[in-house]
Amino acid sequence: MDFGLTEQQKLIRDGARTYLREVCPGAYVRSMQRHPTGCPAEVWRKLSDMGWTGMLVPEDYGGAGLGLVEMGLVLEEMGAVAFPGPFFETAVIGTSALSLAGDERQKSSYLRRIADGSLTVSLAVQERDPAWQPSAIKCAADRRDEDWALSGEKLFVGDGTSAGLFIVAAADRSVSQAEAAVTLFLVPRETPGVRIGERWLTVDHDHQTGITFEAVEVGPDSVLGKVGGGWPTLRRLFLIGAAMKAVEMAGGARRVLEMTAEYARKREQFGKPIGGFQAVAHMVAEMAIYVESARNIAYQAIWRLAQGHDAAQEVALAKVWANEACVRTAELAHQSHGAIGFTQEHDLQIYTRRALAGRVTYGDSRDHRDAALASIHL
Amino acid sequence: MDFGLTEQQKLIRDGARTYLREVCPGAYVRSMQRHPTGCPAEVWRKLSDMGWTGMLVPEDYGGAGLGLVEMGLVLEEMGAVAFPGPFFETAVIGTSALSLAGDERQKSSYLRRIADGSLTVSLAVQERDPAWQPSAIKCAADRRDEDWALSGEKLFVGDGTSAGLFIVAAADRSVSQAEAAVTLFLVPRETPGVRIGERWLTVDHDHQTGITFEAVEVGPDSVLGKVGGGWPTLRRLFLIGAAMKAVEMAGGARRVLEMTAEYARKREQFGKPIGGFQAVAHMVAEMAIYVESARNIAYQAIWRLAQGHDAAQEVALAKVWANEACVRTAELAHQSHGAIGFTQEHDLQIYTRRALAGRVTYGDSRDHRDAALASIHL
Amino acid sequence: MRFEFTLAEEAFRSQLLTWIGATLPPDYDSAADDSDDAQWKLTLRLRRELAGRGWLTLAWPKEYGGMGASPMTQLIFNEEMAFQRVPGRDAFGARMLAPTLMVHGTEEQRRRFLPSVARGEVQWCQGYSEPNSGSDLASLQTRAVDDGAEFVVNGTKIWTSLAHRADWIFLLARTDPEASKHKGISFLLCDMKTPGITVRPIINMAGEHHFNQITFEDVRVPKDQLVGGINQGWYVATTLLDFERSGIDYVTAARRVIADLAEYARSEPGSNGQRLADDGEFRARFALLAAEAEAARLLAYEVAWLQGQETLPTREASMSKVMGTRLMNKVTDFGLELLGAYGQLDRGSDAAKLRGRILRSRFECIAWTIFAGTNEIQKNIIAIRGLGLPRNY
Amino acid sequence: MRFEFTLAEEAFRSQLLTWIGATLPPDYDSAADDSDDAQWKLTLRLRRELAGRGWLTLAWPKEYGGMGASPMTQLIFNEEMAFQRVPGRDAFGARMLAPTLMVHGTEEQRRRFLPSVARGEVQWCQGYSEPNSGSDLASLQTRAVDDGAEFVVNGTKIWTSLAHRADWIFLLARTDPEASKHKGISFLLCDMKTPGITVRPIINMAGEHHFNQITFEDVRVPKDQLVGGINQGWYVATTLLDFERSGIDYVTAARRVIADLAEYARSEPGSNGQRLADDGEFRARFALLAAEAEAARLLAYEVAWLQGQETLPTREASMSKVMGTRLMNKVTDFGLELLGAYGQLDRGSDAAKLRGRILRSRFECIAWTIFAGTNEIQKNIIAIRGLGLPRNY
Repeated sequence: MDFGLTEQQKLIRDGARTYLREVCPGAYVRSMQRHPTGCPAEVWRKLSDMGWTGMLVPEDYGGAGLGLVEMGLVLEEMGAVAFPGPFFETAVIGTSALSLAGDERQKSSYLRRIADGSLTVSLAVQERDPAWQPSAIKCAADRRDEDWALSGEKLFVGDGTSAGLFIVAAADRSVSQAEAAVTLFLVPRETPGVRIGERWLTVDHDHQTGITFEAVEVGPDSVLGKVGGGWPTLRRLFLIGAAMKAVEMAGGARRVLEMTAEYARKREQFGKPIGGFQAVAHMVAEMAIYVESARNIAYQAIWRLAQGHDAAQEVALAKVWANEACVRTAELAHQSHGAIGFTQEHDLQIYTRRALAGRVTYGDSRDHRDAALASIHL
Repeated sequence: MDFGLTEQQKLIRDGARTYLREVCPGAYVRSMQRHPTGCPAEVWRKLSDMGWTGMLVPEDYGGAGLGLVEMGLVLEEMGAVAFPGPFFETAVIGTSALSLAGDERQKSSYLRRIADGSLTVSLAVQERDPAWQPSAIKCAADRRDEDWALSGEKLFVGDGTSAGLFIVAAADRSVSQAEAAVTLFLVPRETPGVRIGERWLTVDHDHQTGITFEAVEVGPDSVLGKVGGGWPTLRRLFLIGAAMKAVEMAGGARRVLEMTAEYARKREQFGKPIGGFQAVAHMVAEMAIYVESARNIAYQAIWRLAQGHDAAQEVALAKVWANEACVRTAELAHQSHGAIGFTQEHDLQIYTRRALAGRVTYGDSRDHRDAALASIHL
Repeated sequence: MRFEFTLAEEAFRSQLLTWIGATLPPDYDSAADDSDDAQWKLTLRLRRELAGRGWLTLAWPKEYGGMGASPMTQLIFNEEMAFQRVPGRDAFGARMLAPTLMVHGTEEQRRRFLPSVARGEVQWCQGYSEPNSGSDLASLQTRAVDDGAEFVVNGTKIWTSLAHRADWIFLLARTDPEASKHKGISFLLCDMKTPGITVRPIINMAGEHHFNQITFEDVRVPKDQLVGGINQGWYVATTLLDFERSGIDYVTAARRVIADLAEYARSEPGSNGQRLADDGEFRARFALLAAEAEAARLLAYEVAWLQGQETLPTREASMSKVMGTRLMNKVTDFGLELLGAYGQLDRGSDAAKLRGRILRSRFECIAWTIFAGTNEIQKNIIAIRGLGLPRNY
Repeated sequence: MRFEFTLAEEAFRSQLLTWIGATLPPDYDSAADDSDDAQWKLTLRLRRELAGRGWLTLAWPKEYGGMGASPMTQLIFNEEMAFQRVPGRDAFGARMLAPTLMVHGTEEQRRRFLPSVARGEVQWCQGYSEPNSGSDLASLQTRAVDDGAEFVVNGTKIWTSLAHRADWIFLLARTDPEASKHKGISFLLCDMKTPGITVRPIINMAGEHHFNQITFEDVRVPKDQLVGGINQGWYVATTLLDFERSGIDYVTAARRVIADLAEYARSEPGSNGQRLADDGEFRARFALLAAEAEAARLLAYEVAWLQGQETLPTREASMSKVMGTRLMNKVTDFGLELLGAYGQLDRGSDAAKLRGRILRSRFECIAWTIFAGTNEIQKNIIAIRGLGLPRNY
């Protein structure tokens, strides 16, 4: 067991912390709520220049070739400043999808563009029944000679209103077994028949929407991975997404703890700092337990994924615990802050919203239940 | 709405409180743990003399002819002193069973003896699968001409080691519909073939055991109510038992609150009473909320039963909340008391044990779930 | 003991429900609130209707033009209005200020201020909290200096609901800075149009405008707008506080959310063709919440009953507030879990379930465990005033 | 970062598990405990075996005859011993007193006391708490008066586990009643056979005899049994406290209960022919507990890792204690709910499930959130020492 970081990892974390704190105060988060992508071009270029968008991209394709742990350190810091925008979907999920299943041409074309900051990607999987199960994928992929026609709808598409490339999970209706029916398609935004909905109003002010596919014709070169082989890739992306979301959530909770401890040290009532009342002090202590434990368990999941293990159990345990710990932390923070904490001008609510969003992103606790139970043979 | 008591009810409550506090200190409870019935003959006689064993018995049969609310007041006080013995099974359940379903001869014979203190009764319903459902009753009632032969076993028989008369639920194997198969039988303890097990070691040091029926022959006059009509009676007894157990539990929790508040006022650490620390004060406040709310909801259920309503929903809500509130109250009390609270010599643990027993007596929260959900149309 | 309402009470409830059914617009979006201008218009319209029926002043004594209804009838009114989410009630004027004036006001003050409240024509707001005086309200620093016929008020009030819509404010100000902190405070009535008053909006985390910060700069308040005598303000303000904490609004809001969620669970298909209503986890959680809601409701009923017995239910009111506000947080959070991915959709998203109302409510009730005395303050009251524990702060 | 054990650590774990498998009697009833005389004999036998293998002194430095194992190896040892419920470890002598003597003892004290602990031959107990000094331990009133070559000790110690089986006690006594409360305390070693010591059993709520009250009446303690200098006792006692709070025992006990309950849920039919393991409510609750248990386990690992980094994990140790002890309360209470009516059956009832162990554990762990510093004290440590909040007591 080693809970420490290598020197390189410390550099990455410190660099991320320094940059993100500077670029992303609460005012930035607020202004991005109205921005069409959630990230201005100049910031995105900077993320690319620092090697973050290409952090998981192999060096052969212009990336840094780093691993999930290093990415986790960046995401933890992004969580700590509630950094908005398409980074997660593009640099974590999009990159992982292409690395896992892309052919040489696809990698060469898309991964390079992710690394150089010219492409954002979004995973379009969930539908009306948002369960992360093969049977919930109803969007149809019908063969038309060599080509495919995609028909159906996708909901909860992260960065759906802005991404340049969609990774779309669709089911071949001629295949009866649900899992074997799933194929992934790379569908550029401007493909005819792709109808992108209005930006949704969401708890995290992010850029989700629904997308309709009206007999969208795509060629065989759009297939990501094998025909009928989409589910194993999706499952892996689900695990990566959940583990990385967990560490991002833990980063947010850590900041909430810092914010609350600071407030408890400074805010005075009855002639002393409110942190000097046990009711408040013990709430802060409970938050600290949640934060520390959520962080550890997230990194365990990430580390095991980074080692190439299946890690479904560790990921499930991490996400289930993050879901619980981070929402409870937010509640305790509000109770400690009193009225000021639920004003729009205070940053706390930004984190509260994000914790509620994180709880249902890349699996809520029900989506992860069976895998978590496998750890105790249930 | 009226949360108050009539003058007569106040007299009953005050009388019960005065007598029970006197007769039943912690030392009495402890000594009764080793007593064969949990109640010495002289105390039982006194309960009879005061009219308590016959409180629910109609005046025609030598009782006081009072109602469930009055009985609830006595039980609340019994809960408050953790009064042990066969009172609940006999005076509440046995009496109700006979009043609900007994014929004139049965009432005349048994109710009189309950009122005069010469008979204790016990309900034998639960088996290996202790669910309160008709299908869980496997103990067989086979017709033999006019008579019946009972074969099977009963578990969780309250006061099983001491009761004089068992009310046994058995199923006619020739009837396929589970509910219609159930008939209740009055089986005196000394009936041949009734094999009473060793007294169990239970959380509440009560007098439960298992009973085996080996082709126990009983005559038609042993049938309580109609043949095949046992389930509606049992269901009503289940509701009465649950509501009355809820108020008994609330009485126990009330005493735990008093005990803890007193301790918090007196016990000093760091130069002041521990109740002057918010960590303790707020635990005590939480307990007060549990106690007051559990008491109210129990009386609502009892009052509605007393009015003759079905009250399944109100009873279920009361028992589910009592189960939660009283166990949480015990936990908070222990944390407030520190080490002294979990010694055998301290009374707190008596109540903790009893709360844990109460939680699974006359239905745990799962047994009451569907009825509770009916209140919100689920 | 009686766990049902009287025939007269039930008749009143029916009458009220009939009126609600007839009055509430069919397209009424109960996820809207008074921060919305259209909704506010509806609020004012319904308030005048309520006034016309005498229901705005239901519990006022008949001598002041009220209906002299019992606290239990008032509770029924509040419960149904809250359950049906009907706007129009007037917490600050009719329920808080008016009873205060009846007890502590002069005859002239009552004649001057009560009729307009009774007609639903004047909006009041409440100036208690200050930026540095929240839980420790008595430390408030807003000054009111005697200047002959008037007080001159300087200071800042915060968290003032509806200040931006209010005509008048009742406020606490320090009139004797030398006295111990509870004893130098006075209770003043002030026209919001008085020069020197600035109202700054505070937008809440749901993006709504309920709260405001008010600054007073040399605001002149005529002395006949002092209520209850100089330096008696703490006493004036707190004698009626308990009556604001019956808790029925909190628990009723929670019960309504439970009802909405139950309907959703019945009607929505879950995954794998199983209705959410048939899911074991949700059934267990619903059952416990239903039980807690029923227990909390009875606690609020008990408070109203005790009020009817002419006792001051301090302890019970605090219990009811803690239990009801916490329950609302539990049920709305449960609701978000029940909704799963849909739980993140806010009002206005086309894919949102239940019009995004659960998320709105989740945000809204975060404030409830804090306002009107934080739940920690309530627990102190229960422990100290209710159970005789020593002071802990 | 590495979330797996080294090959050497895994090899040690295997070796330990092999030994446990070979050593633990096949009919071993893990619901028994040291209050049972037969079980105590087993404890002593296994302790000597552990001593023979050097495992009793696994983490002792080699210079004191230990194996110089890392905190992580010690954690593995504790985790497996706890999960398999193997008796025989020696908390008071080998894990608490011995490191204290290594830091604060004289060379002569080490030579005199360490070898018998290492051989597993001497049982120590701990005399800290007093009837009036629980959370406020530093207020202790047991006096040790200088009488030339000896101290004369008078006072009462309470909650002393195993005092009735102990040969020696290490205790805190006040040697300077004039000094401020933390500064007048000394740390003494005392033979339990010294005249004037009376041990009174305290039976716990499970009916077991673990705790005792000890009275000291003019008990004479030779001065060479003073550890760390006069009036230095508080410092001596607390420097090592953090190392007693890694929390792995707590969370491991909880994990074992979860494992037992999971096996029960898999094998027992529930009602209506549905296995408990297939019930939605139980699946949801199991999943959350499993996640919390994993998180708590990692927190305990982190404490051991920090110890290996030569840092003092004060804050993390307190977190681990709170989380582990609370988890054990949650899982045992969940277990009773899972068992339903069977949950009320104690060890020894023929109808009991899992030998009544869940109920025993439910009782036992009520003490855990209180002993070794109540969880409230731990939260104070986290808040004050860990997060810089002001003192609150």
